[in-house]
Amino acid sequence: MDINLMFYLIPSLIMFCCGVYGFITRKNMIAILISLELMLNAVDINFVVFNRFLFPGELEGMFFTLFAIAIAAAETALAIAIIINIFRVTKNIDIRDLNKMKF
Amino acid sequence: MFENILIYFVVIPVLMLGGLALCKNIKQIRAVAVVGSLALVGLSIALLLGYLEQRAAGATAEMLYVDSWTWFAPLNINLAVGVDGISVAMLILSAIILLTGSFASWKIDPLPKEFFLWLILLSIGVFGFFITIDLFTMFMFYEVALIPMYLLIGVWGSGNKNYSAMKLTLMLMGGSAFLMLGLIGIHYHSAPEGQPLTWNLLEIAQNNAIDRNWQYFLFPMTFVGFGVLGAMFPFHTWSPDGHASAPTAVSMLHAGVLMKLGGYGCFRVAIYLMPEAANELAWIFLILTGISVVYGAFSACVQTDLKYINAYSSVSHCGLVLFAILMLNTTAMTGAIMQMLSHGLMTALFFALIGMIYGRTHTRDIRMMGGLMKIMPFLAVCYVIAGMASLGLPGLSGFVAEMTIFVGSFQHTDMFHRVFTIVACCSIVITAVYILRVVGKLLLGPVQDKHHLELTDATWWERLSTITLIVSVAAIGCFPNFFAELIKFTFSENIFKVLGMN
Amino acid sequence: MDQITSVLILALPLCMFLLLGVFGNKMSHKMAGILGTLGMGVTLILAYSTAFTYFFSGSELFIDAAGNRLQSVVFDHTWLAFTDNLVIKLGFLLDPISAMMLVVITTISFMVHLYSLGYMHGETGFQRYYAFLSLFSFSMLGLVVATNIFQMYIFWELVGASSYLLIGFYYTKPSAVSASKKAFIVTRFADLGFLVGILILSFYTNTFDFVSMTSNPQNVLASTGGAMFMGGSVLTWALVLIFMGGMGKSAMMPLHIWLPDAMEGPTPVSALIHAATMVVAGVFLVARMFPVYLMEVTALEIVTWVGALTALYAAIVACTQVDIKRVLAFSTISQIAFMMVALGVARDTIHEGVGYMASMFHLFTHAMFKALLFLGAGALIHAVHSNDYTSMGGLRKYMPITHITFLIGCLAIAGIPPFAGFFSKDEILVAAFENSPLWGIWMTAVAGLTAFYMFRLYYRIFWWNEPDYEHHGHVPHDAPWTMTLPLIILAAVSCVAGFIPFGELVSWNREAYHIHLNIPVAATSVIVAVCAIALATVMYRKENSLPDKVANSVKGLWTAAYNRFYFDELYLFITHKIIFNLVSRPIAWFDRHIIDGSMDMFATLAHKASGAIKGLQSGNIQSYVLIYLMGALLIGVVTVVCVVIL
Amino acid sequence: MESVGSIIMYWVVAIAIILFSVLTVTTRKILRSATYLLFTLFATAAVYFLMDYQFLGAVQIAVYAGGIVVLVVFSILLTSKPGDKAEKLASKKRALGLLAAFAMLCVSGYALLSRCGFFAKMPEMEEVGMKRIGAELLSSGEGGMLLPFEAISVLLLACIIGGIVVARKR
Amino acid sequence: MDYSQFLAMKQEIGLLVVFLLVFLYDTFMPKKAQNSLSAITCIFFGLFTLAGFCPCLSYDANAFSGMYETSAVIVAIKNILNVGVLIVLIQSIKWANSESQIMRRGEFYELLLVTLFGMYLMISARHFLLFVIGLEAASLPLAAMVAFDKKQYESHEAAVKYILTAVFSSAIFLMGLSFVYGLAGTLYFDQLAFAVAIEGSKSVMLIIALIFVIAGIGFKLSLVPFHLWTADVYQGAPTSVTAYLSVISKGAAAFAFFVVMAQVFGAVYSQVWEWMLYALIVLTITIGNLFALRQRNMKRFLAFSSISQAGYIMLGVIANTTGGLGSLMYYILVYIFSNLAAFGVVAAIENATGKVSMDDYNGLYKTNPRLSFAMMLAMFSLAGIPPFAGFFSKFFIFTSAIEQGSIAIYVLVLIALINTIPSLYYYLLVVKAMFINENETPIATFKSSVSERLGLWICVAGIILLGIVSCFYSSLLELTNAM
Repeated sequence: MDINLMFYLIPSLIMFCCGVYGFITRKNMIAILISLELMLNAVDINFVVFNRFLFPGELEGMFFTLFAIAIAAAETALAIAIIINIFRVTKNIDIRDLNKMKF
Repeated sequence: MFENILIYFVVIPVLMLGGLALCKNIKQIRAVAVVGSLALVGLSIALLLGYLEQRAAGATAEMLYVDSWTWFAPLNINLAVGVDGISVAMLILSAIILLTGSFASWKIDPLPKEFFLWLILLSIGVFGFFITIDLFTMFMFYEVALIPMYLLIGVWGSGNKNYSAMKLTLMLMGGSAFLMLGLIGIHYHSAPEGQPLTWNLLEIAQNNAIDRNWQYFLFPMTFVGFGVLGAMFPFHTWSPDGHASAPTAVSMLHAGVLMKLGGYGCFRVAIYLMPEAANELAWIFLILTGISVVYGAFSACVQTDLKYINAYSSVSHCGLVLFAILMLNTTAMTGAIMQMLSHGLMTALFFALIGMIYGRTHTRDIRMMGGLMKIMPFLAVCYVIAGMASLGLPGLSGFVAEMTIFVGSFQHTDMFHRVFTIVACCSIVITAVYILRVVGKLLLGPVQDKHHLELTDATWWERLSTITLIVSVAAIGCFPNFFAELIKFTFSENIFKVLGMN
Repeated sequence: MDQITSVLILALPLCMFLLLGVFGNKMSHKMAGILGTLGMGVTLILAYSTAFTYFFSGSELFIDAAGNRLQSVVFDHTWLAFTDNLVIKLGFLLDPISAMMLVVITTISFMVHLYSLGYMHGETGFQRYYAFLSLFSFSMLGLVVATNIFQMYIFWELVGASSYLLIGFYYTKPSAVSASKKAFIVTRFADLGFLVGILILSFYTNTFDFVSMTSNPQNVLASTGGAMFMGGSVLTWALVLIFMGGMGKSAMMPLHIWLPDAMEGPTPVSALIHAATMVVAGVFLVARMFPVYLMEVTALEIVTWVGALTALYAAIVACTQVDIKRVLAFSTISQIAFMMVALGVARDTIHEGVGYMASMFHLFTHAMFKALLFLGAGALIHAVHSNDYTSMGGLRKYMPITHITFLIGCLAIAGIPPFAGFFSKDEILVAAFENSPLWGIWMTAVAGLTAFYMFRLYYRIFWWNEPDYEHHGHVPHDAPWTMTLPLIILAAVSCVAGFIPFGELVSWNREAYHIHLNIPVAATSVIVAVCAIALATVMYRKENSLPDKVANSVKGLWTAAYNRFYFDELYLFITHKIIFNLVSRPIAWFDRHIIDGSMDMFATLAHKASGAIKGLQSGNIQSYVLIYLMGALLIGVVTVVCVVIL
Repeated sequence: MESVGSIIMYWVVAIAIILFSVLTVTTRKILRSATYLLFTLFATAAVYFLMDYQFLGAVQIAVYAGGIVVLVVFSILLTSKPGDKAEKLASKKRALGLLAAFAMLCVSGYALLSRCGFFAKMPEMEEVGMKRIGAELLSSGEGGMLLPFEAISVLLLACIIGGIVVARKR
Repeated sequence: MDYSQFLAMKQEIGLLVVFLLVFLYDTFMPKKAQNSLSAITCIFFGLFTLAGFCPCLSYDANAFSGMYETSAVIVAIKNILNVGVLIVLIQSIKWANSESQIMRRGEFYELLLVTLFGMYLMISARHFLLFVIGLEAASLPLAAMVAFDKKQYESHEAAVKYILTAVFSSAIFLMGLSFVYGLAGTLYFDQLAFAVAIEGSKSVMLIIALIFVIAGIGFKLSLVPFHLWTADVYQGAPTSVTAYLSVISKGAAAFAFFVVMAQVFGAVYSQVWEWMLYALIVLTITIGNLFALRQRNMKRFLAFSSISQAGYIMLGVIANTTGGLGSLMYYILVYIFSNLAAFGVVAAIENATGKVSMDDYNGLYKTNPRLSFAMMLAMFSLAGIPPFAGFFSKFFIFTSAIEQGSIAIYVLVLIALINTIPSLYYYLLVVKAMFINENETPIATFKSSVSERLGLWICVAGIILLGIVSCFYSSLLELTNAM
């Protein structure tokens, strides 16, 4: 059996969907953040395998992933800062309690 | 730019706005309003004389005083102006009503300054609309005229004013939504392939390039768009509520002038530019307007609020305007324009009188009043005269307008049109019913409310306002041919084009 | 006949109206009255000279070599041009009937002006009264000299309006207000027919002009090209519709209901407008268009039927009324119906169109004696302060002049020779018999009824039983000279008018011809009238119970007639129940709730929708991203399905 | 035909990715979730190694696994008491989550599968050396990443400032 | 390495210079001099904005082998944004100098400038990596800015909502990008356009990738259904930040959106994304309006109004012509002035009294006529009432949308036009509150600060002049037509 491109894309897609699922179902904000990491990570895999399988002569996809990792790190840092901040105010990081503003 | 007399119809109100902004007290405000509107009346009369002079000198162009100044060059939007007999008539009407409206709001309270600011802004829209021949500027002025209504009714109105003001504004804006689409559509079909597109009415008419199928789409859009302001059934319901809640001068200006924008626009844009579709689709709107005419009159019969009665009567009369326009012949259209003039003046008179009566009795319910003839004879007599004009007494303006419409409409060779004309004719009886009902209940008979006995008759500014209007109504009624000829000359060319296609 | 005179005939009353209307309040009563009367007097003189000139000058303008009178358009100015041909002109058409009408109108009007000086003395609104009288005179004069049908329509409306104003003169009285309203609306309804008739006629003939229509009626017929509408030729439709206008103004059944109520106005007004002049406008209209009517016999037959039925109906009703003005009003209706019948039965082929002449003749004489009767009634009311004859009786002793003049009026209307009514009515009966015996007998019977109810009225007022006037505070007496003088003049005219050689002056084709009495017809009618008078004498000369017995013996008919055959109730039913409650109110309701409701519904819907989707904005970002993702996927899938798969 | 070793390697990695991803979002203990995330990230790094992008794999381990997860773990420790456990999910919420994930899976999966080009085998590739990476990263020519490199530095600076501002007490 | 290429990016570099100056001033100047930080920033930025109008910038250039592009149009777009930012800066002075913010204002300005830098990159980027970096730079610092109001719980909540949804949307966006990369093997716009044209509209992959890309940018534009974060974040964020979010961030995203759509996916316009946008526009305008109908909180209200405005903005994108871009630019320019006027009033009132409910505005005209007047102008302009600029921008964007000429577009414009009715309704509600409604305890008369007044005056001048003075629109259209 050959390992073709799809063999990598599908797991990455599943990873992405897990992220989606996690985002929608988890109630802990940090868990949501973790789900987001999964999603971003899945995208990274996509870029890399596309690059490797389809366009092996170039490095664009790989670089994209490289930058994406950096961005993800920045995002996470900022998000965690904000989450910690809200934890300071409410002593709680349950996403369901973030509904003071609605309708 | 400033050598064209027409531009002053916008410049003077703008100056008035500036003057008002500087005013300190009510006296100054009144002075600005009266001087400005007098200047406008003078200007319109000067325009009329100049226009007649040019015509007498053999000017045969469709429009005179034509001028065009570039505004948005990339879209070929110009500030194009020009007048024909119809616009001249409308300008005179607007100026007179603005003047009388200023008198009628002599004691407006609170915030007189703001009131006049908005009123003048409204009049900028009105005057601008009548002088331009560029679709874009026309539409712009049209909307300028609409929006001050909201605040004028909302702040200075009475009764259920919030609801009415909102309803009026939203419905009229709804109409202008269709209108805007129609106008843009016309623009994109204004010239044959390869030639530059234009917004200029005259050029579009000359190009006559709007494809027939597009006309079927754009004609209803524009007609309905303007028709809403012309109180066409079933889009008329803003009118009773709006008028009922509006302060006197606003009712006057709105019913007297603003509703005419609708009829004027229907003619100037919808029919003038898309005669083929007008010819084919007229029957649909004839039915609607025919309904308006009778339906408005019947509705007016059972109302108890004076303003509602008059508003429904306006629905009926304005319906007649659109009805006649759709007949697509010179006589009926002349009648339509005369009806616009006539209705504008007499309905302004009505609203002025209603306002004055309301200002004294603090009620508009005819069941609460009676025998006012004894208490305020001047106002009552004026009311009777207005009523007589409204029900078409010869010698006053209503008669000549209606007769011109009926005779013109009946000249249509199609049986359907003639039968509908007869239906519309029926309105004269119903009109008599509701007018006499009001006169009987309100003015005649014994005095209903003892407190009313202490009320006073009209003050000098009220007299001035009403007498001006009555004289104008009588002038049209007694010398109709002058106005008819003024208007007719314009039509003969255009209509020829329309009928030539049949 | 110069233009200035003719213009003045119209302009003088108009100026009086404007003068009195605008500055009346600044004048004293006396001043206003005298001014108005003077104005009318001058008009009277001008009109008389005009008529005299027309009939007797022999000028070639007015009479051709063959002795036929001509229609002369004195002036004709464009007032409003609809199209090149359809032009409303304001003009002055002089021909036999308009000249005659000028005389009638100015005479009666002047009498009434004069009479009112006394009758209206001290009333509030005296100036207004004279202003309205002048307006009416102006309009009526304008109507009769109209050169085209639209001019006639214009003045037709104006007389309607002035009638409205005068009926409602006592505007604080609710009954007067409603009467005036009724009069206006009913006639307005009729005018709708008139207007539509004009529209139809002008659509085919492409002219409004009377002269061109009546001088060549065949052209009118030809221009319709035999077009039909709902089973009738369009010309019939047009003529019947125009006649409908006449029915309204002339109070023909079923549009007569306004006239009895119109008696709410001051009595001189009733004499002027609702007896002598305005109400005959319908007759005048048909007469004016008569050559055209001759083209469509159907239309004339309708005229006849309407006239005959109205004549009978009004005569029967008149027998039962107690209000003297109402009796006179019904008698007026009946007499106008006579004129209508006369026109209806007239044919160019029969007896030189005698009916036309008879109609005009009766119009003339009727105007005189009916005005006389009304003014007499006014004097009575003035004296007794009541309209009911039950509060009168035995007045012959107190008011001799009124008595004599009233008696003359009664004799004239009853058709007793040598009074005016005899001659004109005789001609009508002749014309009716010429057309068909049915109409002859019918109209003779009505003539008998006329004599009966008039003398019933006469006896009840001047004989019968005398109530206790002393007890009521004052004794009735004759009126001042301003009021009696017109009575005397009119009585004199009523005596002699019958001897005017009317046929010489007026005929349908303006050819002069001699009237000769048709002895059998005349004899019959006189016998019938005398019998009727005798019956009335028996029943009403002295107070007795006979009338009640008679009334009880035909109770149903009596009650019905007393209630005017319930026409008013019918109208009330139609206007209030049907028009107001079944049409107007539903329409108003529909407008408020359906049309307006649907506009409001949009707003409500928008708010409802806004409330319905507010759950989307739940504040929970997990549902936000769910919607985000599902929305994106949905759009993507739909696009895929549409673009790729379809 | 590839070497059996790489096939086995692939399956191990693939199953790890899927398994740990699922576990990450289903486990009820937040700290475990972070741990599973770490494993997922390691598996991802393994994918990069399989793709012969050693540098990227290293970055993945260093930054992602080493940096981010540590950050996450710290914040977990900061915000939750030990033994904290997520309560059981409401079935409705889970259904919605599953629905969304499944829809995403179906749509994207269909999109991917609809491309036959994506069934390509792994071609040969010369090794991507550090030198080439460095050169291309800082080149301004075609495929060069100099500008993004500079730009992201601004981004990172901003995020630092933002983080500080947010985290600062007052 | 060719650093000379950076010289093509004069505006970006200028912006970074301003950023650095502010940064250094904030960090190293003594406490005393700090008082003038706001003014200094405004002055620096004002100078920078002025410099942006220097004609020497209006050249077409391509740097980093097509990764970065600048042209007269792009410069104009950036200038439009600059003007907006300048107004925001001026309006925010009062807030930034308030007691609770004074120690953070330096960071506020720095973050703001960086986000602007990100937007520059989004607009100028011709490579998706750069684009993504720009996108993130434009949204991540914003999250920190949203959280600026430390005393307000809502601020934190808004920040969390913003950052989580932002990251989610960028994940979706990146997913889409990865698909695009898989299809084309490149991230350069020009090469992508080529690849997309070859790929054609029948590709499922492309369509799905496209919707993910649209969703990612649509998030920034708050198109429905990607808008749900908007109201909450707008409400929670400090008013100046909300103003920035609703105007600048949205405007920049709109330009970027136009560029991406037209340049990358232009080949599948009529088959694919015209219809996607069609649906999005209808949804955005309608749902935005429906939500706005019932809002009583001014900031939430403006949020929904800005959502429906985004729908109108998209009409310029769907036109997909140079005229469309011109109208879009003009629309955003006008929108900046109108919306900032509204936010300026809201902020002034909030700073003075802390009130943000529409009910608190009742009777405002009696006590603060000028503020009410400015607010009224803003509302009229947003509603598209002549003679204010909003009317013109709406008219022109409709006109350019219709230029394409299909009946479907007419219907779309009709729907948009009909939607102006409810929008007029809610804008009038505000006017009604201020002018008509009675209130026993209206907001007391207060004197707004010089900066607030200056900001409002600029906005009012813009509202009145931008429309009537035709040269703005004409010159923009000339610029884009020359493209």
